[in-house]
Amino acid sequence: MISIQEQDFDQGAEYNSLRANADSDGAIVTFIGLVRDFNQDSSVSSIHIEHYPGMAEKSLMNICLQARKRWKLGQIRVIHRVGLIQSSEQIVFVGISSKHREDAFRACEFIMDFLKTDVPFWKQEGTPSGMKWVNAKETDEQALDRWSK
Amino acid sequence: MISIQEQDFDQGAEYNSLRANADSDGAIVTFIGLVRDFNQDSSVSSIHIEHYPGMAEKSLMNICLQARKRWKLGQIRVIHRVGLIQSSEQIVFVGISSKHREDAFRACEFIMDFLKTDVPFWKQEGTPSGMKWVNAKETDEQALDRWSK
Amino acid sequence: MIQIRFFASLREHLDTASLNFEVNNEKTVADIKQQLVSRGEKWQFLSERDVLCAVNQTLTGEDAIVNDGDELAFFPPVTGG
Amino acid sequence: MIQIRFFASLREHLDTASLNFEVNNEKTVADIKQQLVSRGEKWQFLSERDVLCAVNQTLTGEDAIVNDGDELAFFPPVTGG
Repeated sequence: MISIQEQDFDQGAEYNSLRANADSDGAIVTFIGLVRDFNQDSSVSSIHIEHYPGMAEKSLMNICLQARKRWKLGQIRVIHRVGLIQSSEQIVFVGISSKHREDAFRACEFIMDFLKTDVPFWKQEGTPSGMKWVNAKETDEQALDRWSK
Repeated sequence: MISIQEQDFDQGAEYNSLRANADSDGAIVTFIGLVRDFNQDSSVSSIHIEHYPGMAEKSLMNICLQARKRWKLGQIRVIHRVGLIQSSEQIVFVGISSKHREDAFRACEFIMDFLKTDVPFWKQEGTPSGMKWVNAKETDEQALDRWSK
Repeated sequence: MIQIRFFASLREHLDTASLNFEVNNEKTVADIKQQLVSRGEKWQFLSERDVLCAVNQTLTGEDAIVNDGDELAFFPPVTGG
Repeated sequence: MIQIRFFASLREHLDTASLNFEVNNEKTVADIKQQLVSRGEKWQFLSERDVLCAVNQTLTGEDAIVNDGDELAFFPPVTGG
């Protein structure tokens, strides 16, 4: 259900695996995060992601369990890469199957929102002036507001 | 950008094509609708979808243009199948790339919500007692409320 | 002359996919629907059911004006996706 | 004895990934942080920056009690995804 890994993933294969186990689910939503060419006004050639082994898995599991409590979900699959990742490569995959599309959309976004604020990953960007730690964004904290209603 | 077709689609290939053109977009969201085994309390072995040629394409295009006005989007891809579709096969694909995940999630759900109420497709379900026209769901109309705020 | 098209369960019930219809000027969709309903029993279906209409492939209300050469369509609420 | 771990920019700045720390009972995270800060100049960083903490791999507030054998971690706001 959850993988933290250095190697890249195959989005199509992940989708096929979700679908093969989706049984009576009529909706599948996937989110993929990619390394952007430009971030915080400098040209980014690659990123490096560090994580807190053990805690990262544990907090991702916890977020998925919270999502299962809030919505009726079928399959949940989360992959987050760590280590060196080149520009325009894939970083993160979240895939959800559900009977109803609304539950799948909500859960997928919920997992991404909490992943962004609660799971111990830290990103450095490779810029022309060297590796730089990325600052946390206030907008990521603000995004959580929608889940407290 | 929009295809209405009898043949099945390859989700992974559609995703790869979106990604190849996503340039500086950091987020890709895909939605896939599948034929559910069970709907309206009867066992569904297959469905048949009829459409209004010309108008279906035109109204899908219009929905995508509305989405582009509301959010900053990169690529948009919509596929809807017509004709006979077997149980657990794919019906519809919506894929969106965007700089920010929130825009991609919103636009993908917006397109599905309006596709469900405004685009001239009609579904029949093959049940043990023959083909039956599917009734429109009130919940699909209600889903539109979230976009009028 | 306009073309009127019917889809899905409406087409099946009326046993008609399309017909040509003479319009004199300033007719609304509602006027035309009323004329169809007055054709006989099976056409009652048009006024009894929840029926959507489109003029030239755009959804409209029944107060829309239909002009010579237009394509008018009647169909049940849509159920795609 | 507890283990204290540091991650990302905090680990780099302190030049320390982990250290062992003697606790007598009823210490809070805040107490321990204060003791670290008093170690010298580079440790000021811990109190100047926005620093998150986790006890036994669960995010907590600084009022959390730390017991012998626990794993305590300090790190900057997370930036995954």
